[in-house]
Amino acid sequence: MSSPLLEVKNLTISYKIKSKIVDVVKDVNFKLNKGDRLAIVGESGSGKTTLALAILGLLPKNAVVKSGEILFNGINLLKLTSNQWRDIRWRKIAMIFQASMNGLDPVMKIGDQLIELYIYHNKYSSKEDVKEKIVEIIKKVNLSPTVLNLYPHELSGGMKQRIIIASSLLLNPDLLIADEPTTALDVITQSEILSLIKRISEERNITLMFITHDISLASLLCKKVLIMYGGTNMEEGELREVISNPLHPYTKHLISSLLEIENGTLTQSKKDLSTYISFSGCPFNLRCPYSDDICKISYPKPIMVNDNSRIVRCFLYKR
Amino acid sequence: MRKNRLGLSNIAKSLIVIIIIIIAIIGGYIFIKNQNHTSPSSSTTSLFSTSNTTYSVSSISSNITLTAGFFEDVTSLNPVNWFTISDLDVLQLIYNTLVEVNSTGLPAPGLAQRWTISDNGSIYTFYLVHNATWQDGYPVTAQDVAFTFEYWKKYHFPYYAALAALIKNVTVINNYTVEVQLTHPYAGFLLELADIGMIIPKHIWQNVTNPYNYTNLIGDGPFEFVSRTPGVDIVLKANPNYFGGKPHFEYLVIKIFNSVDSALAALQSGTLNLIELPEGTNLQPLLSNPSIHIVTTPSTMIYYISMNTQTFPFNNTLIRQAIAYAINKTQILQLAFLDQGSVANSVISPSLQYWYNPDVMNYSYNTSEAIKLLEEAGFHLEKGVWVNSQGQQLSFTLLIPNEAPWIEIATIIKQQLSQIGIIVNIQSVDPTTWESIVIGTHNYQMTLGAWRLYFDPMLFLEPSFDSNESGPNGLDFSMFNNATVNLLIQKALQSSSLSIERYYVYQIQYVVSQQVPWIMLVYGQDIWAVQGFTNWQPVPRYGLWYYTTFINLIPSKG
Amino acid sequence: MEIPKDNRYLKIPIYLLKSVKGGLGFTVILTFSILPFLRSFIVKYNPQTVGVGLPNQPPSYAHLLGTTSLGQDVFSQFISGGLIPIIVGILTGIFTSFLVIIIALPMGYYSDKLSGKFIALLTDIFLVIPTLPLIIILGVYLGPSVFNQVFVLTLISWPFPTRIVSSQVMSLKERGFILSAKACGASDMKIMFEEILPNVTTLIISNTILVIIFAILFQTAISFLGLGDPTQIDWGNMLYYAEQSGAIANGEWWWVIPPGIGIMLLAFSFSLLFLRIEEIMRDY
Amino acid sequence: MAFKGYVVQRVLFFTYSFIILLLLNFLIPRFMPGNPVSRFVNPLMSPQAQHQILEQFGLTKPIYIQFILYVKNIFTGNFGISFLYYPTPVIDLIEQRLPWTLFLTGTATILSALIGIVLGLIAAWKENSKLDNMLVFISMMLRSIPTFWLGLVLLILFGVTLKLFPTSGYFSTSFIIYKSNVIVFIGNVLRHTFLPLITLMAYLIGGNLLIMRASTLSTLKEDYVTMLKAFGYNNRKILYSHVLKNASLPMLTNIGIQMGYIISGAVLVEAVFSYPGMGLLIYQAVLARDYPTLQGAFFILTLSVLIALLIVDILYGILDPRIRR
Repeated sequence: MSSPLLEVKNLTISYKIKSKIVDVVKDVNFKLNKGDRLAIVGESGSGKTTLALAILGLLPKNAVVKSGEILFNGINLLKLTSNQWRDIRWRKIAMIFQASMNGLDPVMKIGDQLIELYIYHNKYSSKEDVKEKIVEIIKKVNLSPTVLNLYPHELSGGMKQRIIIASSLLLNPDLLIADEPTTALDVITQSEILSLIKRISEERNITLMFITHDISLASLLCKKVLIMYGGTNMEEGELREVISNPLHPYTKHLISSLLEIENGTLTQSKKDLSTYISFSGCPFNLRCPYSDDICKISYPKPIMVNDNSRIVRCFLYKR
Repeated sequence: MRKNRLGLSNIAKSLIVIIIIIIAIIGGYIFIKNQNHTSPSSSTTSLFSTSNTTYSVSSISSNITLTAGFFEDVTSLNPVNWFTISDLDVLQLIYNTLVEVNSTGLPAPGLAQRWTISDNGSIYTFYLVHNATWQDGYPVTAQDVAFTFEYWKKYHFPYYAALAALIKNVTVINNYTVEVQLTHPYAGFLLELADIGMIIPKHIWQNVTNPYNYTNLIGDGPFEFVSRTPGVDIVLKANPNYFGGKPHFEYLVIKIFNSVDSALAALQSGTLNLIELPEGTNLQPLLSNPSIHIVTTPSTMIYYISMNTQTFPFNNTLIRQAIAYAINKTQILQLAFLDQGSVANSVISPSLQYWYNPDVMNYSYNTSEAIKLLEEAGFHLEKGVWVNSQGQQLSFTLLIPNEAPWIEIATIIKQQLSQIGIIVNIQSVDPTTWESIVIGTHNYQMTLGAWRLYFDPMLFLEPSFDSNESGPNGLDFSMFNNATVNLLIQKALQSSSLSIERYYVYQIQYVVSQQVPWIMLVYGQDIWAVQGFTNWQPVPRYGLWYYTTFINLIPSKG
Repeated sequence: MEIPKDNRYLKIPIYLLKSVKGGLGFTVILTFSILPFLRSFIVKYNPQTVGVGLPNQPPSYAHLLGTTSLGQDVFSQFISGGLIPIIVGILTGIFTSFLVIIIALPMGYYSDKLSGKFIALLTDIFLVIPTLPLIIILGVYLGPSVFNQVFVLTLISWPFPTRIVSSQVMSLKERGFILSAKACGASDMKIMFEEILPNVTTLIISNTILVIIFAILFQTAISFLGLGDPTQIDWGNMLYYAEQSGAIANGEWWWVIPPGIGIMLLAFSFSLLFLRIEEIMRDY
Repeated sequence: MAFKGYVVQRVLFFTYSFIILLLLNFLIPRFMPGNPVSRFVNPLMSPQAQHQILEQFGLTKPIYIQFILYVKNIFTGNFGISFLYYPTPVIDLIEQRLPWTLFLTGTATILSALIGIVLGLIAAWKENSKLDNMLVFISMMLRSIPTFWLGLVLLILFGVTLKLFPTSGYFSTSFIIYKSNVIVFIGNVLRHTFLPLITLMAYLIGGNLLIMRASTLSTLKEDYVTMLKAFGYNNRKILYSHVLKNASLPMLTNIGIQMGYIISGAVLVEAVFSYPGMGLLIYQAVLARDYPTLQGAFFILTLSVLIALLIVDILYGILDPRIRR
């Protein structure tokens, strides 16, 4: 096996909020091989979006990377200069945001924005070639080329998301991060977008990192899953296995609530955020039915189980 | 690079294009307008011709400009339908009057080289100079004089009603002799003509249908009208054919200044040659500038307090006298006028030497006299306030225009009167409102004012103190009603010689000073700043602003 | 449904004073409002008394800021001159915010109805009228007095904050808690004044401060044009007298500079308060 | 199309405002105390003479006839004859003054907008840096300085003491008399315009900078800015190609709203620098109760503000495709 495309090692990121420092991502570890499709599942506030932003170097000003590294093709992304980023962002790593609906400049035509993007990264291409290429890609995402002459506000949310997907294909990236790409879309559009992402990543052999709060959506796209809670990776493994045999109490909770069809989502009031993160023990221990004394004191370490195919972060599994 | 195709460049480009368009349009417009300006009239050809005067400087006079300053722009430049004193000041440089005044303020030859007066004082015969011409080449003749006099009678021009009523008929004896018969003897006739009697050319005005807004200014004076930009400037050009001599400069530009400050700044920067500054201007910085000359000339300006003599408390002569004693005029002169002027007593200014009566009541500062008079008037002090037996307090409102020097003077008066327990409230309004109250309705208690007197004192005494003039819009705004003064005014207006008129004018001054409808404060002084020119001869009332000054002024060397 | 009550404005005074900006601004304003009353302890000259010194004298030990053309003490005038701008500014601010409440709430709340549109139209028209010419006309018409200045300035300054507040009201009325209050049958009046008003109060306060700054600057401008009450001592009047007597061309800086600095300090102090309130709105 | 509807709506607003202003414009001057003759009074002016002048001015006619004449005059583009500069037609006065005021205010508005936009953008991008704090401090200072006082100080410093710039007027008088070439003339005009322009701009730059800074800060929080960063664009590119355009839009509206205010600033500046523009004309017309000039000038001034507003609105419509409400 070759070296992984993306490797996140011991990554801890904290935010400074009103002179308090809060760890949002804590000691996250995972690997992503070329061609893999990994789902990162977790409820809101679990640090998954921060993780994605960190990979693209887009952390907000009040965020601090405390420790760890993000290796992309062996390069530590956390140490890049802004010039070096230019070669990575969108050329190597593209991202579809949760808020991609608002991700387009409202006062510029779609076509112009795509042309601008392409020319920025390929300085010496002729305009005709670029147009041709863009029309081709627009067709690929099932849109009519006439949208190129429209402004973002004239498109529906789904159409805008398709434009973003198209733009991510424009430069043939190695890694595509899709952060909740279907939130705020209706169910039909949702499945269309997901199947589009799936089709494209298969066709072009793009490595995919799919971030969602909905494990059922993850199952449509991905083979592997990483469950996040409280800023860290709780469980990792083949998606099928994880669903059929959840090891971590949180995963069990997630799956059971899914089965009970409680809306498919777990909402947690944001007010709890600080309570569990400032806590030195296991972040899940307050809600964990198996909570023990040790869970309140020390932070669990990831443990390989089931012939190293699964990684779990829980004191229930020792050795 | 295509990179810059979008974003910044779009906005920036469009904005820059807009700026350029705006600047270009406006700039182009201004320039074209200015180009039109620069070719004043058909007489441009004479612009570079050397004049025929004997001074050696005349050879360079063709491109010398005298820039003068006015604080009040002219309103209506029309020799018969003018409105303001500024108008008159400019018009008198373009149009001659039959009679002028000499440096003592008495009649002197003008367009008429001499005149005779019949024994009863009602027939005047004028003998005109023979070499006067209109600026379009026609000679000035007796026809023009007769035409002008009849023109005043024919139309209702604001300032000529009195003259029109006075003139009975006009006879042309020959081309250069004209005889005027008055309805009654009036010695002031000549002086009135010297003030406002500008003669207009018959050949032009006889065809005019609406003389009220006719703007063609062909005159016979030392200057020709070139252009006028309202609020900015008036440009006049020397008349090379003027019978009294040609000025030693080519153009006279009158710039309009909005404040003393901007005029002083222009003086200091050397772009202004001649201006009259108001009394109370701090002259120290100008005096230290070697190129600026300060010339003070006697002025006919009088500054006074007027009181409404029909209402409490000023319907009592004793109160008016008491106030007159309680005001320290010397302090007012020192502070508000910076000693530029002199303390006043009579209503006629001493610069009208012939008419001024020095022996009038002199209310020199004397608070004990003031207190005595107040007590005599039935007032007594009660907790520091003067109260009379009916319980009325001696406090009143001093209404002033919100301009210099009124606010300063009012502040001083308020302070002086408060020292003897008289309470003054100052109310200041804008000048037009002030005039509509004081002159329009006379609905005030006390106010401050100033007049610039004409050569004929009756032009001022009659409207100001004759009780016939105390109605709405009348100028007897102190509502002064005194039978003696009324009678004296009637006599003065019928006098057949200047000395008889002077007798009555002396009497009027005395009675008015005794009755004090006005408390005379200060006689003004004309302060002129001159730079770049020498050789001036002041004239009373006009100071340096008289056509003779402009004939005499010589550009200084360097 | 949760009803958000925005009560931050109640704490504004505390937050204001607790910060450097707010404290500094407040101190300067307070100083200029108190100084006129303490004047007699600081200088022996009455600001209006003429001839306490020779006219047009530069600063000296006896007259710290020299004298005017009437021989009045400039320093004494300077420390007395801040009160009227402050009074006019604050009164204008108060009256304007009343007007804003009365006009902007219905204007935003009924923005879809004809009445709301009509008020909006009127507001826009007032925005278009050139301000100063109108001030001059009204100033001449009403005559000079502090109250008239407040009246004129209020008349001029209400449209701008009204527009800002009404657009905020427009966005608020679509929010859930307003819709639910409506569904509960609350009257329009009740919704406007009990639900919406508390949520725009902070915005109104910050705009009021802007109006105060505007009023202070324009009050001095009115005085400078000679349309003020010349018997009052204020900084604008000082500049008016200075200009009338040629102090500027004669370089009498001691008479021209201090009033301008005073106005600037005052307006700047209110700007500091404004800045602080903006911070409070953002952070708390 | 939506844009067309937007334009129609703006034009409608324009028309309503126009009609209301027409009425106000007639009524306001006539409420002022005093009449145009008051200013002319001197010892020769008898009540009869005053009446004669009023008659010449057409003020002895009943008020409704005056109103009909006024409306007729407005629609024939003739505002009557000035009382103050009798018998100059008001339209000539306006023709003389308006270009200068437009030149001064137009240049000041556009230049200060450009400077405000660039500096505001930079300040916001470097939020809380030393540069940002300094720019904010300076612009707050500029906004706190009374315009006319700044004018006076500049006048003392550069006009009177250093004599670098002329102290009054829009060009030297000599140009009225002697011909000169275009470049010298333009140079002279620019020298005369410099101080008033700087004074007027000082205030505007302060406000524009603060507004631009605020609007840039809120634009920077928009999602598409993050997206543009993810696209790999460098800061310059993001700032100048995208943020600038989006953040300038509120500025544009603001300039429209400020228009009436800018004209006011111009009145003070004109008064200080004796720059005979529309502002001074109005000021003098008010003091002299010159109704026709006052009405004409006020009308034209308001009309130009309305037109500027219309241009700004339509420009906004062009620049911002979202406009349709």
